[in-house]
Amino acid sequence: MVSSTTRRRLRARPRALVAAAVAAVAVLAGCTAQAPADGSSSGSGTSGGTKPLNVAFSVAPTTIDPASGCTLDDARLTMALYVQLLQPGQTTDKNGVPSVDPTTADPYFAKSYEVSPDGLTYTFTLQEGWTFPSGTPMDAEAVKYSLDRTTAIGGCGSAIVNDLYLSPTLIKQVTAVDPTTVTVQLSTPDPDFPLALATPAGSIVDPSVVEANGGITAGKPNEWMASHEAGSGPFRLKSFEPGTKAVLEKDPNFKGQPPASDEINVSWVKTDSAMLLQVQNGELDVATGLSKNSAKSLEGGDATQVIASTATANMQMLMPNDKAPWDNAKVREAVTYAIPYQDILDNVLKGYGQLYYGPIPPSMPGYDASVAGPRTYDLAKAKQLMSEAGVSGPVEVTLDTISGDANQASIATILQSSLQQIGITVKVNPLSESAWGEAVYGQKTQAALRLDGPAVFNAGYYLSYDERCGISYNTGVICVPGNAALLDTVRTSSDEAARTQALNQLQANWVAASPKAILYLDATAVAVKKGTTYLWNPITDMRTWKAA
Amino acid sequence: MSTSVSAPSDRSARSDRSALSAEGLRVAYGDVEVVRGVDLVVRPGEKVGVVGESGCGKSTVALALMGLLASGGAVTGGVVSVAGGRVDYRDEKALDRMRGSQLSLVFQDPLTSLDPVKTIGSQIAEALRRHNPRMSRAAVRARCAELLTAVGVPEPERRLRQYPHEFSGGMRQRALIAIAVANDPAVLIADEPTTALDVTTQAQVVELLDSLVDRLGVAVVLVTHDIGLVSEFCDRVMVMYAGRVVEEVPSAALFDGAAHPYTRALLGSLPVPGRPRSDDLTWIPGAPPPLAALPAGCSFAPRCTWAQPECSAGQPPRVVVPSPGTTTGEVHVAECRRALEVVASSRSDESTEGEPRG
Amino acid sequence: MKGTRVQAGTAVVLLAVLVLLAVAGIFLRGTATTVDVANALVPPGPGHWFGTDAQGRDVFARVAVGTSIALASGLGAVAVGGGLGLVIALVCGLGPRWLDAVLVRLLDAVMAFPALLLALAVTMAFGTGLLTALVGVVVTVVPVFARTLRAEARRATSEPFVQAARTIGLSTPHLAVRHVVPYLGTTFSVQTAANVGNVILVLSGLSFIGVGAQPPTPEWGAMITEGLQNALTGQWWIGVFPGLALLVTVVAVNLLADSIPAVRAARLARRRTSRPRREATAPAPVEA
Amino acid sequence: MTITTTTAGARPRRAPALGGALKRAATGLLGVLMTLLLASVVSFVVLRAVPGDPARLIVGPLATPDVLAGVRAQLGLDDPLWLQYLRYVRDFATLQWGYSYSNGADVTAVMAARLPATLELALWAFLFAVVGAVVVATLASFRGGAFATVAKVVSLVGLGTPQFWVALVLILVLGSSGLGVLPGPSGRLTSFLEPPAHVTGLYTVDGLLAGQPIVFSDALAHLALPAISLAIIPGAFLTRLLTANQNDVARSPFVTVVRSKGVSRWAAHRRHVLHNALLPSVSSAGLVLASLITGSVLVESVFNWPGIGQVLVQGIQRQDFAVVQAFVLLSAVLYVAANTVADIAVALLDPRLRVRGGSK
Amino acid sequence: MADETSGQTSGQTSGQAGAPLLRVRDLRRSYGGPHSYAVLDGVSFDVRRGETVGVVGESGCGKSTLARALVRLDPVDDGRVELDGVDLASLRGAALRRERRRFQMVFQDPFGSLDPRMTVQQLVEQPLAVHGTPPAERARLVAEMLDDVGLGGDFAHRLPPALSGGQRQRVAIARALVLRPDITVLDEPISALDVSVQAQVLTLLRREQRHLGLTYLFITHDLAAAEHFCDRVMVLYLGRVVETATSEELFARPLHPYSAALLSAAPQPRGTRERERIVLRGEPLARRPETGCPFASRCPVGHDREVCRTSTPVLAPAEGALGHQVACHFPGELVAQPLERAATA
Repeated sequence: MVSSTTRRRLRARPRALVAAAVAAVAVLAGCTAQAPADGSSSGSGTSGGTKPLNVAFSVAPTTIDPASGCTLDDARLTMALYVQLLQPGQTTDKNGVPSVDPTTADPYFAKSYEVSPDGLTYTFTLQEGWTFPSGTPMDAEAVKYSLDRTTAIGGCGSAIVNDLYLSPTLIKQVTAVDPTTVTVQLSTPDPDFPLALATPAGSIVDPSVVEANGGITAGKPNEWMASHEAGSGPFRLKSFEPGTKAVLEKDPNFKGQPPASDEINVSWVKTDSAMLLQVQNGELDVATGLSKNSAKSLEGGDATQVIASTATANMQMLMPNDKAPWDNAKVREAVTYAIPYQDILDNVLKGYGQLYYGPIPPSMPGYDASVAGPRTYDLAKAKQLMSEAGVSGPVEVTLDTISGDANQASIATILQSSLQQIGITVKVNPLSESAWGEAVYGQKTQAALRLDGPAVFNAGYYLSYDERCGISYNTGVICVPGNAALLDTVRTSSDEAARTQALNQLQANWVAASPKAILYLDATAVAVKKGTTYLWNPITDMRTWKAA
Repeated sequence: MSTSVSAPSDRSARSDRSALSAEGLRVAYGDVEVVRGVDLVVRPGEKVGVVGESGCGKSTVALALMGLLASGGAVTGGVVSVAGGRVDYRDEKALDRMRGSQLSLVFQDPLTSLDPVKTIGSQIAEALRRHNPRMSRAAVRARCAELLTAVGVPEPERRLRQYPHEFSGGMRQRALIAIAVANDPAVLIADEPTTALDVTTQAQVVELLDSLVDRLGVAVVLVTHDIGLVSEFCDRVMVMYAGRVVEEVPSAALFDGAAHPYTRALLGSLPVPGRPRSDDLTWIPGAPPPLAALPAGCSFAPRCTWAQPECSAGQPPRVVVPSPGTTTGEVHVAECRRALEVVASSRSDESTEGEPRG
Repeated sequence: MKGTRVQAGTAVVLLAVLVLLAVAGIFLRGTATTVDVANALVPPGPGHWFGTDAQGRDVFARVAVGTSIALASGLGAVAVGGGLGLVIALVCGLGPRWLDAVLVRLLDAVMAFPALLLALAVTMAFGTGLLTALVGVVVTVVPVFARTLRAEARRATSEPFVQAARTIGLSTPHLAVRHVVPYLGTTFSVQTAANVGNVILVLSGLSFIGVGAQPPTPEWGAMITEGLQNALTGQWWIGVFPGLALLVTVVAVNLLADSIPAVRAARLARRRTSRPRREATAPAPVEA
Repeated sequence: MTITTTTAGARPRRAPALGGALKRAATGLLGVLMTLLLASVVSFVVLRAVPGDPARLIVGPLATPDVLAGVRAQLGLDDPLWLQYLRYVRDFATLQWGYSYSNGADVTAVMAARLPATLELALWAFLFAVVGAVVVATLASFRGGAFATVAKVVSLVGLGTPQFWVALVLILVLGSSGLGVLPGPSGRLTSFLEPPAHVTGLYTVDGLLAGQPIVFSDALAHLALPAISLAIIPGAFLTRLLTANQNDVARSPFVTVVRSKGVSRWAAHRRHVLHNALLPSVSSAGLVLASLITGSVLVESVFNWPGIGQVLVQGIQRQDFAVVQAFVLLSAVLYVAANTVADIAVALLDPRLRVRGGSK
Repeated sequence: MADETSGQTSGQTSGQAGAPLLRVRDLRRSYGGPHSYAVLDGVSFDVRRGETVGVVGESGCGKSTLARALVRLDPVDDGRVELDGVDLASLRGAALRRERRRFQMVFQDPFGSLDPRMTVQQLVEQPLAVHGTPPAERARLVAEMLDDVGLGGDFAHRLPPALSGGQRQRVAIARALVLRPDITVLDEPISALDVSVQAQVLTLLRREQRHLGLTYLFITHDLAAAEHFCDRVMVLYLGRVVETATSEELFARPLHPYSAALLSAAPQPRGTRERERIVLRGEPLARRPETGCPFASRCPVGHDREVCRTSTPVLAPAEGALGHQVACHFPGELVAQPLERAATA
């Protein structure tokens, strides 16, 4: 979503997948959400025979199985094809423009839910009378089947729906009490669990279809499901050519809120220029994944508007703190002052981004602007820090990037020439995605560029990686003293103030240690044909989209 | 024994009843003149041989007459008449009409002279249809079969449907002759027609040509390097050297009465059957001059044992040689100022004229 | 003849320009990777002849460095591949028949892959990058050389002069070195020139699909890929100039390859005409 | 006396027709098998030698070690290599080309879905190349002079053309951002048009079959630029080949013989030279196909053409080796098949090779 | 056969009777795998020291195959080739290469048989170098040899492309003869040359033979040249020797119908033809029939005779001249009818 060729795969961390943000820890603590499932404020008429909506994305899904999908790209169709127990909430800004509020979870297939006082048992009350297209009733058994399946497969879906508690898994047991009642028992209290359920990973699948097509094999993705739907959602998959296109057709039998469009043509356009051309030709209503350069060129056009939405993904340079020269904090700090942030933002991102410096992006609740403001480009200070660091002789660093990622290539080039100024010679080492993954997640890399975002949109989830010392997910090998204890408070405390304070302290500690270089917070530029009803959502949700 | 230059009027008089006549034919490839003024007259039913070593221009004469010089080559001078009509080598359409109907060609290599992917029948028919567009399909087929039979190919109906690769070398040459005589041409130009064939096959083809002359009255120009063949087959022999005809002699008089030192030397180098083995062969020293840089005067002078200083001074005269073998109307002309002396010496001493050094 | 001279002349002039460019590239190595984001996407003009790319790097400098990369890698890969191919060809041409049969089958099988795909397969097996792409390309070059040179070597063995050399008692290795290898000379040089072009094309193709040279290496294929990003937003120069350089290079070496046999023949003819002989009489192709 | 008596006469004439045909078939089959064997080894080695664990790629990065081990066992990755290889060959032969994790579908299904697009592109490119080459080469050979020079320049430049770059230039010049003559890289059809009813999968053909001239013309307009980009190299190659062939044939004595019958130069060229020159070029079908395959890999991604070339590039970028090896192996199979078909075609078309009984 | 021919060599032969220099026995060679057919079908003959033996026949008769087999350019399927008692057919590797200096060959094609990149000097010197002659002696021998063939001085440093056909063939002869081989196979040495040069090459060969006491096997299709140049002639037809005799004998009195036809078919200058031309039916077959006389199908004598088609005649002494052998059931039956001599005044 950052560039046409960028593909962010979830490795040790489900990044940028589910953006169910939590505004404040307190909001959710022990609460019971029961807002009506009205949700849609797009106000689109669903009168018969709407124009088909033409949508293009830059990166095709590797699977459309919600239990296996790891990336935003994998989840493009999920919200259209499947229902979940809960869905991200919506708000309306002061101008009346609706937007998604990923910090809340609204009812969807679950009309309501209750949490036991110990926070370990969630009881969901389901909608009645819903059925799968196959005729199988959509009931508690189906929910149990779906959640169990996701956990059993053990892929990305499991990690997300379990809010990254994997051993033991967060979901201890799912019980179908009666057709409309499901209880989920957790192995540890987790106030963010509803947010995890409001992700594609929490999708409900038709057990009869799954069983007819390979069933569940523990630890093994279902290959049939990767290219077929067993859905419960408002759209049916009329046709699907993996990697090329899909046609979604409104399911007239869907019992929930009907979608705005009758038919959606989804195509995957790998080539940026091709997508740009299609937008220019007016062939597309919504185009997601244009390069910043292409998006910029569309701005101010008569037919198209570019909607830039701040995402949660940030571009960072990993400086594994255990490896030379990064074991010297002064060197790390020097690097953070030697990067021409504004140049990168202006030239590489064409302004589609935001600068900051801290462990939590500004778009996430808990961000403390007073400590985590952007670093300034200060070459003199950087050089000063280098000399204070006492590093002698030329420093050589190999920077791993993902081959074929134009943005990374650009940034690497800029870093190369910037860091040269403070005596660090950067050798750019473009790797294939899997090789890059092995280097980064295997904690072998000396330096790497990485576009990173949280799967579940809250600070506790997001910080679980970097602020715990010595765990394998901690790709930056960051160990800021005291932060681990602060994180425990953030994740488990039910005291809002304590959480806020801990979070602020954590950010301050982090910024002082300069454990990695944060280059920018990415903004997604979506080209939308004027007049199209479009609602941005971190996870693509086409239910409200409608052609002009 | 009078020396006289043959008058042009003689030749024009003769050309009236000639099947083919060329006067002062000149051919050049780029700047290099490879045929330098060749006169050739062929009467109906006559067999004329053109002999010479490789590079003398004899094949070029054949192709030039047909108007089929390879690219880069052009007729630069001379007047050619076929069956009384003058040929304009710039008029492609007229040439196309002439070729195959009045003037035909039989080529050296029967292996490559037929289109390998077309049947023999269609290749003969092509010649017929070209000049008889209104001929019916059946008539064409019948005529093709007739032609094949005429050139001695058995089972013509089956053979017509076959492809060249299914024919042996001799058979292909017969098919080519059938193509050449399909439209009863006045003159058949045969360019080394037997060179690629074995001796016994060669004999067959020669017999065939002989019989065609007898039966059809076609005139034949036989271009070859084989003096034995020419002298046996032809009525008249033109010996070419460096792009010119140096001697024109009735074949009966060739062996004993050749008047040009080149002809004599050529004959002297032939191991003639019955010639005693103790009798060493003679040869011509040196090599033919490059056509791009011919010596002044007689081109053969530098290699000639008879050469005198004046030979290099100017073009040698055409000398009419009275020969005992000549009958009325036959001409013996040699382009050598000492032609008569040469003839005289050969008469007096059969074997040891102009002994070259070893 | 005249056409050949013009052709060879054009090839030499083009190659000379390219070599100059390549030499310039050696000095411009620094400039080619110097980022100047303030001057990004400047159109071609006096300051930047070929404009600048998205990072403000000078496209001319990058094309120049790309020239040295292309020429060096093209020649290098062909030298290695051609050498190996020559050895195989000699083994095939002069060795035992069964070995020839086996090797030819093997070569044929390798040649069943389009060069780009074979290079791709090999490159992927060794990991992406210019060096591994070169290995991949060498693999594709070997059978091309081996196959053509083998045919020539076989022809050589049936040439009377090689047979004559055998009848005087020359051993096979001597025969190979003294007579067969020189005989292969023309073919080898033609193949070399022709394959340099192919190799450069395949290398850029590999870079284009992302397994060859990686950015920021100023390899032409990689640059065209980068240029493609900006093609429709108006910055045509980023991709067009490297492609043009690539085209000119390949055409130049192909031209050269094309003229080698004719030039050789002409030289031979000149040598003959210097001492007038019968063979030199005239361009009379119709004579027997 | 220059009767050329070489050993040629002593060389065996053609063996009896049936035996010869059998032997040729046997040799051909052996070659095909060898090629396929090697192709399978190469693609197998590629799969196994590439860094990265296929099992890891399939289950995703978050899988636990047990899950990973399970998939490994299931894929047979723990078996000895030769066993894996045999299984792989069997799977390929039975069209089980594995699972493309990057497409979330079986490789066979992906290829089958994408093949028509590539076929259509290749078909038109082939048409453009052949027609263009025949016209240019015939003009060059027949007219010579400036035509020959132009043909030579065209073929030389064409052979040196990076297809993906030409694609770019064509888009810039002819595409909607340039002269606007033809649509740019926007797939096979304008998006508001429905693809025609699926018969062959080729939109141009299906469009005609369905009686939708608009679909046909739109599909053709979309095809034009990629097909031209793709046609340039094979077209240049064929131009060169055909020019050389025609020049060679035009020099053969039989053409002089044909002319000596009184046939005009053009008729002789058309009936005899062109015919003879075209025959041997049929056997270069394999090379043309190879260049079309290569071209499709390079051109499809520029034009966003949903063919198998694009799948390959994407497979490479995502390290989806099932796709890569299937493509590599498939292209080798296609190459071999094309060569075999070409051989058969030449044998049928060329009377010299045609098997005939009892001719002698 | 050997016994009958002994002492039959012409007067030029040094009279060392006894074992012949070259004994070829039952030489066989087949082409083409499963459908192979014999190109040489049991060829046996002797060559005495100092003599010139001609092998004549049309294309496909096996004469070139014979030449190549004798100098071991092609393998031999069966049979013996003894040169002074050493069986060349069984030699291999280094032993064969050592022996090669004793048998040399001059090829048909003077344009192809010289490496165009070697000077005349190098070409003629190479055989000596290969066989280990010291450099000083080499230079002397080469200079001598080149003088002998008339290519002294300036020629030594020329490259073959700068030479004419005749000159090249002389270089080829010099290269073969510089080793002083026991036997030299001349494979159509003059057929690619112009008439006026042929005589020069033949004369040179004959002079060198006298000078160095050489032995030649002369392969040719040119009957006149064979008659002129050879002491003894063998006629080959489809891989078999059908007739052999001294050249005077053979050309005066051919006994085999094929020989007779061959001689009569050769073009003869008007006035020299003495016999009616015999025109054979059909053309030479590519391969021998399974049974009977290989010539039967074309033979004017044997075409309709049962015995000719069922039984293969063997080479046997003929009546008349000693050493005249013929393989025919009806030798001498076909004799070209004498022609009335053309009137020459």
